[in-house]
Amino acid sequence: AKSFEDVRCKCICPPYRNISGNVYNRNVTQKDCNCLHVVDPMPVPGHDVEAYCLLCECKYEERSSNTIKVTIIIYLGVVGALLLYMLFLLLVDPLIRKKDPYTQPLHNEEDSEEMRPRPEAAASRGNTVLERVEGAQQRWKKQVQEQRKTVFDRHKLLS
Amino acid sequence: AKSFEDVRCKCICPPYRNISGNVYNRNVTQKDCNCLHVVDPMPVPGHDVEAYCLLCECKYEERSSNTIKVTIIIYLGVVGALLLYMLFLLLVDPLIRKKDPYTQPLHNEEDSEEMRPRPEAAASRGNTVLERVEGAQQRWKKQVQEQRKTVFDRHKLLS
Amino acid sequence: MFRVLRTTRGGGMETDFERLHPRDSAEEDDDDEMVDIAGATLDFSSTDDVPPLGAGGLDDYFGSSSSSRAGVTGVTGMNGSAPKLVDPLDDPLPGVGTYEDFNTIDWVREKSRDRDRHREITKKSRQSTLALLRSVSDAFSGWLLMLLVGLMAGALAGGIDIAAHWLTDLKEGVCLVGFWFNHEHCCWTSNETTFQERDRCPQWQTWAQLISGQSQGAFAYIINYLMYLFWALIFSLLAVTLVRAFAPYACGSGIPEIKTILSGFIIRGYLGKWTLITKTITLVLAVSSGLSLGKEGPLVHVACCCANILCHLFTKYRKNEAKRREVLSAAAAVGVSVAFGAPIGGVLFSLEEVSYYFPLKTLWRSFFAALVAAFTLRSINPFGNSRLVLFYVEFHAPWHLVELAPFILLGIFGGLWGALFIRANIAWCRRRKTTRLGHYPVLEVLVVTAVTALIAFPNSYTRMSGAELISELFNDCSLLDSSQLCGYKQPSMNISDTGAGNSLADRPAGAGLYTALWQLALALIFKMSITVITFGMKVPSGLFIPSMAVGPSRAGCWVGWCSPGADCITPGLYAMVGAAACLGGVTRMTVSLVVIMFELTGGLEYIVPLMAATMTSKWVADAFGREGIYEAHIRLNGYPFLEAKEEFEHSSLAVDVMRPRRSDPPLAVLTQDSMTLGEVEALVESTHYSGFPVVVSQESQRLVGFVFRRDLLISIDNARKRQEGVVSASLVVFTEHAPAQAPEAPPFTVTDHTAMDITVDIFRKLGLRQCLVTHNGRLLGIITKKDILKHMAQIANRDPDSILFN
Amino acid sequence: MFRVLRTTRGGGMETDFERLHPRDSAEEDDDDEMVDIAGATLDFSSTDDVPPLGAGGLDDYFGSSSSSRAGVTGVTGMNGSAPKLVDPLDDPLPGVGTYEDFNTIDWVREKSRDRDRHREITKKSRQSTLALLRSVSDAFSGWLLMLLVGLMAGALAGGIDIAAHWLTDLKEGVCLVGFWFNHEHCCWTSNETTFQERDRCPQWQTWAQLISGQSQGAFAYIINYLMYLFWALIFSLLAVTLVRAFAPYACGSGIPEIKTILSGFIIRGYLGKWTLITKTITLVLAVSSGLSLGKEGPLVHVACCCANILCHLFTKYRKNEAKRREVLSAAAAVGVSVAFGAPIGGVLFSLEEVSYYFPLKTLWRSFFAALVAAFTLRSINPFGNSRLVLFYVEFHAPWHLVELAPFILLGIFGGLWGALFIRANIAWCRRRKTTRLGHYPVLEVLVVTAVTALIAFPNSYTRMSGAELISELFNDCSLLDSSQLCGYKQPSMNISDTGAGNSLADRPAGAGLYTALWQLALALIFKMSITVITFGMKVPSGLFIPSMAVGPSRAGCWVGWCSPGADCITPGLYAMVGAAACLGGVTRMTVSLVVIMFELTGGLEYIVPLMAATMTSKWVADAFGREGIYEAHIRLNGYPFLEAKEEFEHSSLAVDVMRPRRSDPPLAVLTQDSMTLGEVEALVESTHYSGFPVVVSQESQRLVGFVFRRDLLISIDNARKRQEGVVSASLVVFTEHAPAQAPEAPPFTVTDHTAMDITVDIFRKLGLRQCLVTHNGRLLGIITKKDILKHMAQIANRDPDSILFN
Repeated sequence: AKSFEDVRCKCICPPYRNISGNVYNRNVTQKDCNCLHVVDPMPVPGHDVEAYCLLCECKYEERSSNTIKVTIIIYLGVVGALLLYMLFLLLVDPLIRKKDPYTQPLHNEEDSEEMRPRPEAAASRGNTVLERVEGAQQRWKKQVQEQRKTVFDRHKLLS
Repeated sequence: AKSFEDVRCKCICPPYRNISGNVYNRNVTQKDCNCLHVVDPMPVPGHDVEAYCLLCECKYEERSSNTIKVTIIIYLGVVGALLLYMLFLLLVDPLIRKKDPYTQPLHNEEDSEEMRPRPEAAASRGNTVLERVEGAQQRWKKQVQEQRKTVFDRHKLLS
Repeated sequence: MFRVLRTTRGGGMETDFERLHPRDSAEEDDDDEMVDIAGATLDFSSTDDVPPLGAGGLDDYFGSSSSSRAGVTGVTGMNGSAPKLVDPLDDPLPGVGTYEDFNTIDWVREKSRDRDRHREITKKSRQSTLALLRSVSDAFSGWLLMLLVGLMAGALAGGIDIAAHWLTDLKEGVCLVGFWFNHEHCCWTSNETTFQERDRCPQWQTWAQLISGQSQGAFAYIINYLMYLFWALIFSLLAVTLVRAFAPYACGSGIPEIKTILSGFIIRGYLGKWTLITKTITLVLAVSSGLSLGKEGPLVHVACCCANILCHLFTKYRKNEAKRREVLSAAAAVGVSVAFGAPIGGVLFSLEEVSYYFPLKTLWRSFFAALVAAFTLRSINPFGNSRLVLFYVEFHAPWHLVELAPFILLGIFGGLWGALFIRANIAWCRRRKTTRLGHYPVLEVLVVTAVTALIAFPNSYTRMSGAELISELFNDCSLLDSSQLCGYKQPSMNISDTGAGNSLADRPAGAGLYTALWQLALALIFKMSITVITFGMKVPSGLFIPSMAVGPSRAGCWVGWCSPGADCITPGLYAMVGAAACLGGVTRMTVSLVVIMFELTGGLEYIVPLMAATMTSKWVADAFGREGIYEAHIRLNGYPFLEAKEEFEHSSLAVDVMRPRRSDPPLAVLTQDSMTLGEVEALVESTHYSGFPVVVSQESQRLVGFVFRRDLLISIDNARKRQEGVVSASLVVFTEHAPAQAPEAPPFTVTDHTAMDITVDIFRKLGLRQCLVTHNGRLLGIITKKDILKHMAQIANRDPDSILFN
Repeated sequence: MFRVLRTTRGGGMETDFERLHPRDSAEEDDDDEMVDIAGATLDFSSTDDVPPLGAGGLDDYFGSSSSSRAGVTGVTGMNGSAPKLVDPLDDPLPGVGTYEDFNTIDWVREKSRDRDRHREITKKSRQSTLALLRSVSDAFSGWLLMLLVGLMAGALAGGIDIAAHWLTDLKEGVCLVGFWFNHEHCCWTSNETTFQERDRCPQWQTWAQLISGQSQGAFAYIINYLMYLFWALIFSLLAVTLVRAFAPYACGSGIPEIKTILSGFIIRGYLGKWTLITKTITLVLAVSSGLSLGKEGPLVHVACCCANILCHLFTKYRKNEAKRREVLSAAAAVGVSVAFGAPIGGVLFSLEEVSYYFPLKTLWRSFFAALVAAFTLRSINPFGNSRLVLFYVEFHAPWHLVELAPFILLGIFGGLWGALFIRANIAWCRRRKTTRLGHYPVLEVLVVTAVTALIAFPNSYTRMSGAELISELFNDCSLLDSSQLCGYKQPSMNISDTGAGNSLADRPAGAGLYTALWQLALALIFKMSITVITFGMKVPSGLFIPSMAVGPSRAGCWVGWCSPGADCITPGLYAMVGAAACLGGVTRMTVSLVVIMFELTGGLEYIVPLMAATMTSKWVADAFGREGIYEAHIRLNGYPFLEAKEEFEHSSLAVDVMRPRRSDPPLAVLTQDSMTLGEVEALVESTHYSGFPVVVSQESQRLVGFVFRRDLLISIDNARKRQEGVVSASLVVFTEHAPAQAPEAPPFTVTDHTAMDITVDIFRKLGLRQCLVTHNGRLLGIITKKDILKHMAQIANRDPDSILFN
């Protein structure tokens, strides 16, 4: 979308005598946004122009089509990324993490506050960045699980 | 002031071409308050009327001259009454109240809170309405004296 | 915490406490003298009518006859079934639970008293239909009161507007078709007005015309000048004389005092009927005399007087200081609402600037009252243009982001001016307070009026009233305007402009404009200096209008000089922003100021410029001194006001502030059940404290409660008078109150190591009057509001003895 | 009140408290997991770096290593010179002074901690230029944070507006010139639009046109219908799945939870980064799916998330729960500001509806933030018309005093609807919470979406989004409008009307109008019923728009049916008043609602009708139940929220509410200096209280202070780990803290005979978590916030066990 498409002057002229209502739309500067400049094939003879123009309402409007474009694309991107990550968590992750399948049900069974933090602490003491990210992810997953249990299953909050 | 004088439609027309600015003032209803009705000797020829009228600004205004009259008269009345009362207090009252001139200076000397209320109490226990009013007036005078001392002489408050 | 005086030995004795009574009964709960005449029957005899209740004989009789809604004396311990029968709506022991003049109320006690009363009404409402009706009417009495306050304040404001307008124009001339018309209304229907001189019509005669028949020329000018001076002097003389004669409390702006009153201080008569009448009358005179003062601040005082007087109609508010202050908070909003035609701004002003205790209920009610008042004022229509204020404007000009820089500059100027003004005015007021200058208030007013009138008349911008000046400056020069400030050369119109409306573009400044700007600059300097000495004189004087007038004058000059060529600049907008900046610098209002200006213009677009200027102004002004003009005046007068905006920074502890200090003698305490009446009286006589803690015994110092001196005196006196067998050797027993009579506020305690910032917070939020200090459960000392204020003054290197009141 | 653990005998022992630590350090002060990675170095080793200070050997070392800004352990007695050397800005003992999830904070402690910190910075700033700079930046960090919050929330709101618009139109068709354009922007430059069908242009293709090539006819209709249904299902499925997968806390409106959080509750992760992302994304999906929900409430949540995340950038706010809540209060104002384009209304909303602790400083800051956000949103210009909301209107039609009657009728309807809605919605939510219905949240959302879509599509008033519907109904039918609702017969114009502008007078209603009114009536019924079950589903769902839509629908119908002949009636005004009434009935907002509507219309004239309707609505609704929808949801969920608006009416005393009750075992207390570590541990282990009072001795019961369980555990654990010679037999000594380390909140006490209304007031105003009850200086019991809430529930005949959290 080119820049000149981002402004418009829209004049709405209601029915007048035998002329039906009309919408005029032109790309002019704010200064020129008035009936005389925008209503181009003037439907009335010269002496009626004033009266006709008084009825018309002209509005100068601006937009940024780039903002719209960027917003929509970012939005779609984020939705897509989230969907992919969700699929990853649902399908791929369990396959990778088969090594410690026993902690999962245990945490599902009891969620006493004292029992939870141990893996977090272990993770946060990891040395490489990767391990830390890993740890953070684990912790986050625990948190979400907890939240899901609170909100969706036990209806303790937010119901 | 008659009622029809309480509305006006005032049109201010700025200079236009060779016609100097003008103020038009007519007593019409709100509905008719527009350039076409108010600007009576139209200074421009027919085809220019629209353009001229567009420049004019017409305002419909209402007032209540009775409200104004009543307000001013009440105001003057109150001011007059206050002035008279003040004169009375200054000139006549001391003459009437010569019988107990000794309490006055005493109260001026000391204004301990315990000493003051005795006359009030005596007054408020008066039997006739007149005596009560008298007592109230006395009490009020004491209060004002107190206030005057606080504000004007000792500058304790409101300075 | 309650007490019962239990006599152990017989024998009557005359005491000298009797003299306390009449005054107490008269001043029981009215801020004014109006009720006294009607209420004179409410004396002690009423308590005699209460029949002896319960089976406890003398003790119980004494207990019940003095058990009361005011909650001073209760009955022993927990077996409080007998006093339950006493109707708490009956007249309480008069004077108990009330306060002396220039004292601070105890918010907790007042509020709990109100809740108690409410509970009683609710309980009763289940019993009979009449009581139910009464409870409903009680619940709606708050709204009714608000309605009445709104109506009364709106009507008064309308009257003040009309009268002030008329009196102001009276300085200039008189209307022949009806002396009660002001200049504008005189020419209302006239067709003789012209485009250039819109105000001139044959019906309106200047004094020169009337006296000499000439309307032009030097002679006419001199006559007009002299008449202007004459009327100004007459008006100001009248104003100051009336204030002096009838209500000295009516002078000044009133806002500092109302702030203090709302925080719990008591100034009897400050919001009374005479103050109202005098303030209303003299305000008009003072404004009309041409002094550099406005009617906006005093209108707040007027509205509060209305509210206070109307409070007397409703028991709920008459008898409760805390409830009444809720109404007064709303009344402050009403005052601003009618002063500026800004109901929302008024509510925010009350919330931000004036009020101390502002619960949500009050928010809603003050909004209602402010709207009613604005509606009333509009229906009175004092200006004949359906606007509530003279300087209402409706802008639609856009502004550019670049213009924020000048707006911020205006803010800096406003802040500087505000700081300067506060310093100068406070210095002047201090001089007036302490030197011989203050001994001639009438002369001072007359001299200032004369100087003002002499200087003001030649300059058309000072000759007009402040509000008119602001209105003129706010005006967005359109083609329709004939003002000198809009003296651009008139362009020739072409037909293509019809659609786009009138534009200011490409109109070079005319010669008249420069003259106008010179005049404006002189007016600015004059206004700035004269306002400093005017504010604080002994006439009703508001500060809003003069402060606001300084701003646009400055802005006007600035715009005029610096950029006569720039097309897109809207002088009116600059004037408005300048007004906001100056007002902000002087009063340190923020949100409320922006909202008031927003309501004056009705355009959301200008909020950002206004806010930029106000914020800059406040910051700049704060750099020179944290206090706004009202706080400065509060401090100057030494009112007991605990500012809610400032944080307590110092790291002192409660033990550092409390009394007794280390070197002082120990705290005067009463013991629970081991002191005789004579000992109690001796203790009370020998000290001047306003209250005494009660402990279990002198040895253990374990706190039981707190007794107010006033309540104690009244109760002792009552016991002496009413009861047989009370002698000096009688034992005085203080007991915990029974559950049914809960109104007494509990003694608040903090531990000795509590940081003072927390203590100050507690004082502010709960509205305490005093707080006891304990250590491990033992009583150590007491902290009063005055102690805190003194401590704060000490920290700020000020004289702690400047705090005068409790 | 602090304690020192002083060891008297040697010997180390393994304790099982170690497991507490890692969690505490990880959760120390962030509401989110974001800092953990970066802050993982902030573990226990840091406290080891503090060198031994002072000369007191073991005792002092222990004292200083655990003396901290968080203020849990201090050094003995008054000789606190050594710990002064410990830099309070260093890392505190991790976990001490923090709170567990689903717990309530202690406002006094947090605030005094902040003041302490501030004092420290001020003190330091006198020492070096760097420290001075730091102090300045610290002072301005609040404003900077506000600016950032405003910018971020404004940008997010703009994005949400654009995306929601586009997705909503995607249900209908797609733009050929750029898929990212919505319907309106697709036809932005088109000249093919006509007066009757302003939206139709060739660039925009409905699905029917794309698929079948037809734009009219039954087949095209069915295709469009199916596509509408399809997209709606897809969107809602996506929304509920994403919420479930990434942030279950993102569902619902969020306002009840934010109210609770602002009152001091802690829900970790509720305002975190993932919640923000998920809520932003799914909000757009939910709104676009055509469900009867709005984006306004969730925008408040979004703004609060922004504020919370940005708080992490500033130490001042990251580490202090009370300060953070100040920011969150401002963020709530920002949310409403961007939702309605009403900065002042937003601030008042925050003040009236959401906030708990709202000092004046916050008022000003939230106003600033709200303005910045509105400004940002406007510069994004999501609707392309320089308006912040779709349904902005600018009325100028006057109204007559007689019309107050219909306005009040609208208010009554609004109140009835509000009360009904709250009952129905709460009943439904309770059913969802307790029965099997709640086990299928995804299915529920899908079914409701399907039903909504199926019913909504045929009716043009339900097919459009809520905001569009409101916009359509608010529209003041002028001659320029082509809406069906404005389907009056077009009159013939004559030249005399040019001056007076367009008037609606004498235009009879056309046939189209009646069709429109039928549709509107059906839409009303549908909206009313579907909203009840929609609000509370597991997708982000706001209530403002649906409530508002009900109002104008009703009003529209009413105006349409009852008075098609009346000339002077402005349907738009009625719609607006109706919207205000319904919203007021549901949320019980008052002033803020009127101000929001006022800002939407920009006309002060309509304040009186709006207020009349809102007030009536609130009164009528209050007659059926005192709670607004948010309070009802808070109660449904059992959050620990002490309503500030309601007065405590009952006449109970502190002794009736406190624990232990008469039949209970005595209160678990610690003694000042006579308990061993083992005894303390045993006491802590055997109870579940969140804190313990400390007394001088078991016999005297004289109160010394209060210790939080969490702090106690952490300190004991720390002592066990760090210090040699700590065994179970070691003596634990609790001492008063030294003056230099004042941050611990003092134990608040009330006497046993204090009325509960006063106690509740103290809890509310000071933000207490617990309060100790004494009698004559002896400790009797304890009252916690939960106790009060349970007591209040009991008085109101509700189940006291519904209060779930501390």
